[in-house]
Amino acid sequence: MNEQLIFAYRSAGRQGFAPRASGTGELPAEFLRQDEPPLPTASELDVVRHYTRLSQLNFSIDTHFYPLGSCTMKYNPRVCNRLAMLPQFLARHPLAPVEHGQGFLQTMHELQEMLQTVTGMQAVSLTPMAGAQGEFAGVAMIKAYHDARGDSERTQIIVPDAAHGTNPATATMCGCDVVEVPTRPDGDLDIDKLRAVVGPQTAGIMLTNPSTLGVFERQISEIAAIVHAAGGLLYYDGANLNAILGKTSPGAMGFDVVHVNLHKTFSTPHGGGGPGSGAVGVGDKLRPFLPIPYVVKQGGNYVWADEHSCPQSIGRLSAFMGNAGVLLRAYVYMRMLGEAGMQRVSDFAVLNANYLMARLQDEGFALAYPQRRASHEFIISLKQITRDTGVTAMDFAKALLDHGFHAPTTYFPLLVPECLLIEPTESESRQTLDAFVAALVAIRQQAYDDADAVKQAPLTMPVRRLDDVRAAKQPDLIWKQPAA
Amino acid sequence: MNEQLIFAYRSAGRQGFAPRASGTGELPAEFLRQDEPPLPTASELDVVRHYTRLSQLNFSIDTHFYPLGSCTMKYNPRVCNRLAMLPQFLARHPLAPVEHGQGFLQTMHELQEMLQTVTGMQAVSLTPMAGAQGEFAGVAMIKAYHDARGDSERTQIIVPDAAHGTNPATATMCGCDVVEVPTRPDGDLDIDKLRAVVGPQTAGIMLTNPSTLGVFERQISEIAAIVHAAGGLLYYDGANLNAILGKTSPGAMGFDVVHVNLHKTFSTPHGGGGPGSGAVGVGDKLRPFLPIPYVVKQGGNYVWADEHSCPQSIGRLSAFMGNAGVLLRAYVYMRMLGEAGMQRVSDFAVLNANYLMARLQDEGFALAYPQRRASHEFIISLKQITRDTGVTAMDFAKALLDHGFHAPTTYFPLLVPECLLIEPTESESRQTLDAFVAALVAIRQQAYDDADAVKQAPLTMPVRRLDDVRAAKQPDLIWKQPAA
Amino acid sequence: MPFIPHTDADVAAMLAVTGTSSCADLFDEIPAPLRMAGLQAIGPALSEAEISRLMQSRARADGEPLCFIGAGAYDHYVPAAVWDIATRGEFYSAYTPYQAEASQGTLQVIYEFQTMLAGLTGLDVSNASLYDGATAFAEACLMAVRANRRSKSRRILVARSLHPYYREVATVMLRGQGISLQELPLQDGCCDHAALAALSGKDFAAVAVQQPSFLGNLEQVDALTDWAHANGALAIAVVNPTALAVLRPPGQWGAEGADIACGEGQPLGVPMSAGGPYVGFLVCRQAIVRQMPGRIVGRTLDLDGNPGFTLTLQAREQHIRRSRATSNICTNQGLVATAATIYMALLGAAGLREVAQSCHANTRELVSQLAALPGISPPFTQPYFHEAVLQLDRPVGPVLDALSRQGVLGGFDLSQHYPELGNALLVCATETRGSEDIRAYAASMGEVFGAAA
Amino acid sequence: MPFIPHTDADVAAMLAVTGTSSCADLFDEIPAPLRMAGLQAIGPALSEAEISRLMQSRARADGEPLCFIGAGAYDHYVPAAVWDIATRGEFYSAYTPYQAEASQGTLQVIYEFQTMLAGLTGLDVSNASLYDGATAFAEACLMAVRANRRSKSRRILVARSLHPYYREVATVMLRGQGISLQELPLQDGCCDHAALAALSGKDFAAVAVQQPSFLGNLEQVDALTDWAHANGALAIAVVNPTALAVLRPPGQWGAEGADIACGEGQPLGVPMSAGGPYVGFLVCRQAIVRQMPGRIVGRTLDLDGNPGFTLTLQAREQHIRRSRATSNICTNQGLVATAATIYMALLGAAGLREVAQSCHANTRELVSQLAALPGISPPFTQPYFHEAVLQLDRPVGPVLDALSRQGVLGGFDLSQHYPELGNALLVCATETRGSEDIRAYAASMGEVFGAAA
Ligand SMILES: Cc1ncc(COP(=O)(O)O)c(C=O)c1O
Ligand SMILES: Cc1ncc(COP(=O)(O)O)c(C=O)c1O
Repeated sequence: MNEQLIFAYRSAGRQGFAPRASGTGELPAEFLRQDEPPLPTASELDVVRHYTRLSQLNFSIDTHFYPLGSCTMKYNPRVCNRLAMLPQFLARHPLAPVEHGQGFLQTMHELQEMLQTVTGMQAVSLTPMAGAQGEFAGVAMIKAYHDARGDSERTQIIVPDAAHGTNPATATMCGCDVVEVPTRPDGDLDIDKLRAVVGPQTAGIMLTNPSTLGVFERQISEIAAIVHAAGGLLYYDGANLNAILGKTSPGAMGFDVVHVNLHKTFSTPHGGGGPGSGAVGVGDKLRPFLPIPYVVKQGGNYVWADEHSCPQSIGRLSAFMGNAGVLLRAYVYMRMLGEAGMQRVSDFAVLNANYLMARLQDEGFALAYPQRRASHEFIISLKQITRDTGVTAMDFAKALLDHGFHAPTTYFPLLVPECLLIEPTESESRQTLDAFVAALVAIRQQAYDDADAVKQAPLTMPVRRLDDVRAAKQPDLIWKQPAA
Repeated sequence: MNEQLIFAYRSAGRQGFAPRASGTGELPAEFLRQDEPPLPTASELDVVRHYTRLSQLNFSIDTHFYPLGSCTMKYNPRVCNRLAMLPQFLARHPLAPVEHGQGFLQTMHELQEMLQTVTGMQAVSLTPMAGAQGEFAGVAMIKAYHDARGDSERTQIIVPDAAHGTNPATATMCGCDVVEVPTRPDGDLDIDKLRAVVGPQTAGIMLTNPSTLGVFERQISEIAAIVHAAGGLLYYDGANLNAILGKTSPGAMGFDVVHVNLHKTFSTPHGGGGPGSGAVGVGDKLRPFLPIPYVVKQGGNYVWADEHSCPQSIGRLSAFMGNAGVLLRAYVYMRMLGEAGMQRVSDFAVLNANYLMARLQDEGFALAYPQRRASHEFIISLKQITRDTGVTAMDFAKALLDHGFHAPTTYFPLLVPECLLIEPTESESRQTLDAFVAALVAIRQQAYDDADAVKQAPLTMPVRRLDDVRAAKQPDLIWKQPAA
Repeated sequence: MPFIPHTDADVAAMLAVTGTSSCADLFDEIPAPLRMAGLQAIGPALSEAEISRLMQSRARADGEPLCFIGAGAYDHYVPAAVWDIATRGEFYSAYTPYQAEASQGTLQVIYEFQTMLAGLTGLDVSNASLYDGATAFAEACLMAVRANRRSKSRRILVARSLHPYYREVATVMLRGQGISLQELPLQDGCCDHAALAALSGKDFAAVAVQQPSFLGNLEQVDALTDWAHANGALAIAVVNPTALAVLRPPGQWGAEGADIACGEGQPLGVPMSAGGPYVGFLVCRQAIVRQMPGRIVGRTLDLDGNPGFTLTLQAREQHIRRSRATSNICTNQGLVATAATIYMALLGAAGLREVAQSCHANTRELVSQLAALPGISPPFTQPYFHEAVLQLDRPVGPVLDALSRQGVLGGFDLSQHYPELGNALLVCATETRGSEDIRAYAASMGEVFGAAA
Repeated sequence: MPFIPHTDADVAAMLAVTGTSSCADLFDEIPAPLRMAGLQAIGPALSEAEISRLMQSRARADGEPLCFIGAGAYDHYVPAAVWDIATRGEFYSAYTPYQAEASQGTLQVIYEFQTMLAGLTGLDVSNASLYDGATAFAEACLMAVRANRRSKSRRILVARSLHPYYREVATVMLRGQGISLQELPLQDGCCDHAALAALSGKDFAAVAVQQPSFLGNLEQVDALTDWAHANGALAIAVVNPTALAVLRPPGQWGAEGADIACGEGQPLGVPMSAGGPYVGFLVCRQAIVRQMPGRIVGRTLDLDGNPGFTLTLQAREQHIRRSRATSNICTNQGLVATAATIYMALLGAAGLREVAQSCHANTRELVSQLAALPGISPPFTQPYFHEAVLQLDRPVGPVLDALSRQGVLGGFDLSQHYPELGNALLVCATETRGSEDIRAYAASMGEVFGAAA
């Protein structure tokens, strides 16, 4: 089941693909490379076979249930890929004149508008290339807003203790200090602690709602009032938007700026780790600061808003306009859902999560927030099982692989011990959820019967458990040609 | 590793793909179906996941070395698929007027001409949809030719005993009687026996050259003379054309008609059993009888030759014009090879076969024709090993699967006991051939050490050896819904 | 060099092993007089970029006219997932599943294909595919002759309303074995039942009818099937799989059902693609399965007792039975059958019904808009499915030419194959030809008629 | 309903398990005042066929003009195999390989990607990708500030000949941390070495230069690198991977080599696609790997001692280190890195060299044909790679507009970003713009100049 490295196919003089030189270079020797870069020398068949075989070593949505919490691993419709790869879209140069791109630009403009509707915001820029870059744009806009008002002492960004790592990391990148606020046992924010930390130094707060704990923050309006009263702004991390489409919106909750992970809610592929897209939406206050470029309609034409038309913009976040191909995929998906389909996404994402949560509770698994509705995801804690048997959340994760399921997110959020954050998404059937419950039950049984067996898992993967300590202590990050 | 049947996803009311009815039918009830056809009711994700997983259960060129003799399992360039699936080609209605198809028709015309060049024939029709249909076309033309001359007693088709099964089966379909001629121990035809069977009843002879024994029939000119002198015609089964591109041609050998398996020599995909293409070429004698339609140039335009322009044609062999998409793939491949590339195909197909043959002989395997050059394929016989250990050619085939290699063709041709017909093709590297030799050596070693272990193979496939007798005795050919 | 991995060092080492000094030596058994000078006429190689550009320009030249031709090939929408999956390397580049253990993917797909076709047609067993609808029909006729032990006849009674090219192909394929087709004439666009009655008592191996017929009309298939059985003939049904989502299946025709159903699987997710590759299907009653042509997949058990799939009943086939095989077919249309299976799985019965209903509704709409033009009228009153005949007041050919110049492919000119119908045009609107397209066609037709008036 | 498998029966059973009577109940924790009325503005759903038709018509409207713009995105030929494989479901629909054992495919691809990038740049270690070339440059600057322990400066000296948008993006991304870019001016289309000499002794965290520069010219990278090291700064190289097939790699610049190389991977098999998704790369010396942003894959051993791949050095990353992470990046450009890896594997060093040489030759040809027209001349004598500046005798904007109306995208107008260059046009001809295309451009340009003369 393993596949050698592509470099093992090395054979001097072999070439997979011959573009045919239309001429030879005439560059001065001083600029020229003397050594041959150590790229593979494999035939086209070797390359196709190698990467086809490698692909088969992956779990993916197209092959396995993949309930990775916070990541919204829903079905990626094949037609989205097909249409994003229409030859004219692929051939479009990013700096081509707008006259040759009205079809593309209209599509982007409509996508901006659809995202406005969904988020309850007033304007959208599609340029951020992932959620974290959307966060960067958001915090940078918040800072720009305060700066523009001469309010430049506002350097603190508040985040809940359960926040995703990108939130605090983003605040730092923007030059802000991070202030953590704890969560109460019922999963909502400790609002007294929040009151205690806001002040004239508060730039803003970053929240996900539903939160990374899988519950809806019920005091959101109060939180908004507190932060706004202190002069801060509210940033919405849209990673969990799949839970509330058409039910409520960041705008309704009082947020000033939001990013949307199109690769989550709007089903663009995760691609083994991207590309994604983190489009940002803002209310009127932050509109002047939106990152450029974005599309505006001028007369009958679609044109770019740029540094000239947006002098207060925080500026550019990518060389061109972000992950256009990802945006096309999201557009296709959203148009295929339509209004009703979009609402149903959240209905069924939430139904699946609550059903799965109820099934697991019935089977005796411990929920992190048993009194709460699940949003589109929920947390179970295996603490008791770990205490009884020594079998950890990590062991469960590995054992699930042998049962043919990708593992849920493990050990995040950090505040729930031995946790699994489980997000089934709306595109999975009840039958699949039931099979997943059966697998968890079987693993638990095995934990009590033969804990060591669970700790050996996985046994059916291309490799057994990997030595992460060795990986970090003796880093082997590139293949080196063995000395001849 | 197994995957349930798609019917297991059944869930009343579920639908993978909603085309949206633009209206409801208004057909009289007497014509209407009352029951619901028992098709699957799976979601789009279920379907994608199911067939993606099923695909992974296959060996294929893209994943494994596949040295299936007589089948020419070479690399299928991805670009051939890409270009054959250009939207305009896919959208072309077969009965669309030629004015809307000059690009397509020109391509077909050039393909006809390239095949003429390669085969040394005078005219080509692309309509046969596989080799066997090409054979049918050929024998039908031979009969039509004799009939047109009033020579209607010629009802016998001669085939060598090593012939592929489609040859005698085709002769029967055409209403001919089959006369078998034996092969000599050196692999060439027994020419005295041939002399003995030809006569006024001889319609023709069907030959492959190189033959299915993997050797070049050296007496081919003499055979042609004998058959022609007796008033018969020569049919060339082009399955093995990969061995002689640009070296010699059926025309040069004296054949009157030939089919070419484009899915072998010209690298169109085998698709798990087709589609293929069995284009036929003829010399001047048979030109009037070519199956229609084919493309001719008229003035500056490309048009169809049909029943009006070809009154003596044997007629149509498909509703339209055969496997057009396959033909496009072959065209792209041939243009990418060009003259030099095409010659190199045979150079390297033959080099690979002779190298592999020599390596196996050096390792002590018994060649069927040790005194002969291999063509693009060759035969080893495991008779001695079977006698010593009980391990058969079938056992070797199954054990090879566990070594990550598809098996060669087994038990064909029937006259060599316990044989493997091995065809590596030119697109495989020396490294792959060496690994294949190592696997055969290892299996032989295991046969002598622990024969039973070999008989248990395969152990790493999705299923173990299947009960073919049960399959035939208690045929289970469709899934039936279990009684509720 | 394209698609050949050998380096100079490999070649040298390999030649040494073979004991030769050049590749040319390996061809030394080819007698010198047979040697070819080369393949000059093939011309120089094109790079992938060059051939891409060439093919793109040819495709662009052909364009994508608005098509209302049916006549055996139908422009249905093909979901993106169908060919994305069918062209995965593991399906695309495998071959006939001779090594069952390493081919369970292909084998299970075909077993599912067989099951779906049996379900759609209401019959018992299906094979793994034949080349296309026309050859499937020819094979059905051959099969019927073999299977009908009660009949001594080598004649098949065939409806004139059955696809003319299917009849032509069958004629070619049956000729050698002395089997012939006798035509059952037309009356009002359907089979002539009076003519049929007159044939009672005659010996035919089989009676073949197409539903919906080539002319789009629905035939009285019960009466035809019962007539066949009453007269000792087998009943062969040529059917459109889309239509089977709504029409009574062959297994339910007449008192006993048809014996063999066959047809063209192209409507099931296969692009029109200039005529192929398509996929023929053949389904029959259990009793005559051993007369089936082509491959068949069966489910069986492995050594551990687990289910698995394998090619079965191979004793019918050419590689075993040779000159006594049920057919010469070897390579069939596996990949296309795979695509059709995925298509059927995606749509299910409900989706296929929606497609069928939309086709029917659109064609009715088309007929009504065209027939609203003076000089155009529908000659028949029969119900039709998704194709219909229109009678024009002038020759069809020039009308189609004029439409074609406007980018509309207006239908199939019936005058060559059905001169008795006069200036008759066969039109078709699938679910992909919506109101806008239909209006565009009607507008063009209006112009053509206006202009010529 | 699209993409939701639930039947009515499923829903009823599932609601029962959750103890609710409708999906609406499951949202009862959302306070009533926050509830939305719906999403009317989204409009009704389109079927797959409808959206296909819509997108096809939009794409067709945009057309495929003949493009001679480079400026950071290059129209190279992408072999069909690249995206056929990259879009296989197993790559396309997987996520970050958190579960290493179930993600060996993605992990090994990235390890190969890292190896190839290290090889191309002549440096030690690469990360798994960043968003694009511009953000890779910004991250390189941030990394340099962290890594350069010898410098107290928060300034980076950046060549004015470095891509203006890269500089803009870096300015945005560095601003919050108080890091700024100082421009090293242009002289004769390259870095001004006199100006550089004048800065000797000043403290910079790093010096950044692009090779070939945004203007297409080849810079004196040895001198620049050595200057950086002599002045206690790190050397950051922004490079084009195609060019690295022929140009001396950053690891060999000057006496010690550059410390960090970064750039845009788009030329490696990634379509221009209106600007993305592309793939940024970042490569550095071993010594500073722990300052790298982004994911890194390492090879290690499994429980049985067999090699396997896993994400490593994660203590640098946001999910572990949170506010003290080296970057906030999480989702990167994995699929594009996969495509780039397949592209590099297919072409190898020899193929990439052929591409590079063809680009260079074609651009020379283009320059010579355009410069043959009166009113057009090349202002610089520097060697260039596959882009070059042309000086026009009139404003560039209207010329480009006129060309665009003829379907030719004539290049990038430099006047906004480099007013000091006057009427300057940046042109590029990759290997896909052959003689025929170049002649077509020259002919159009001739007309425009003739017409305007
Ligand atoms: C809650 C949350 N916030 C932010 C992010 C960051 O998004 P991205 O990975 O697209 O940068 C993620 C995704 O991983 C997330 O789950
Ligand atoms: C020698 C030979 N002849 C004829 C055929 C029949 O060709 P096809 O399978 O394309 O009908 C084959 C292929 O299987 C063959 O190997």
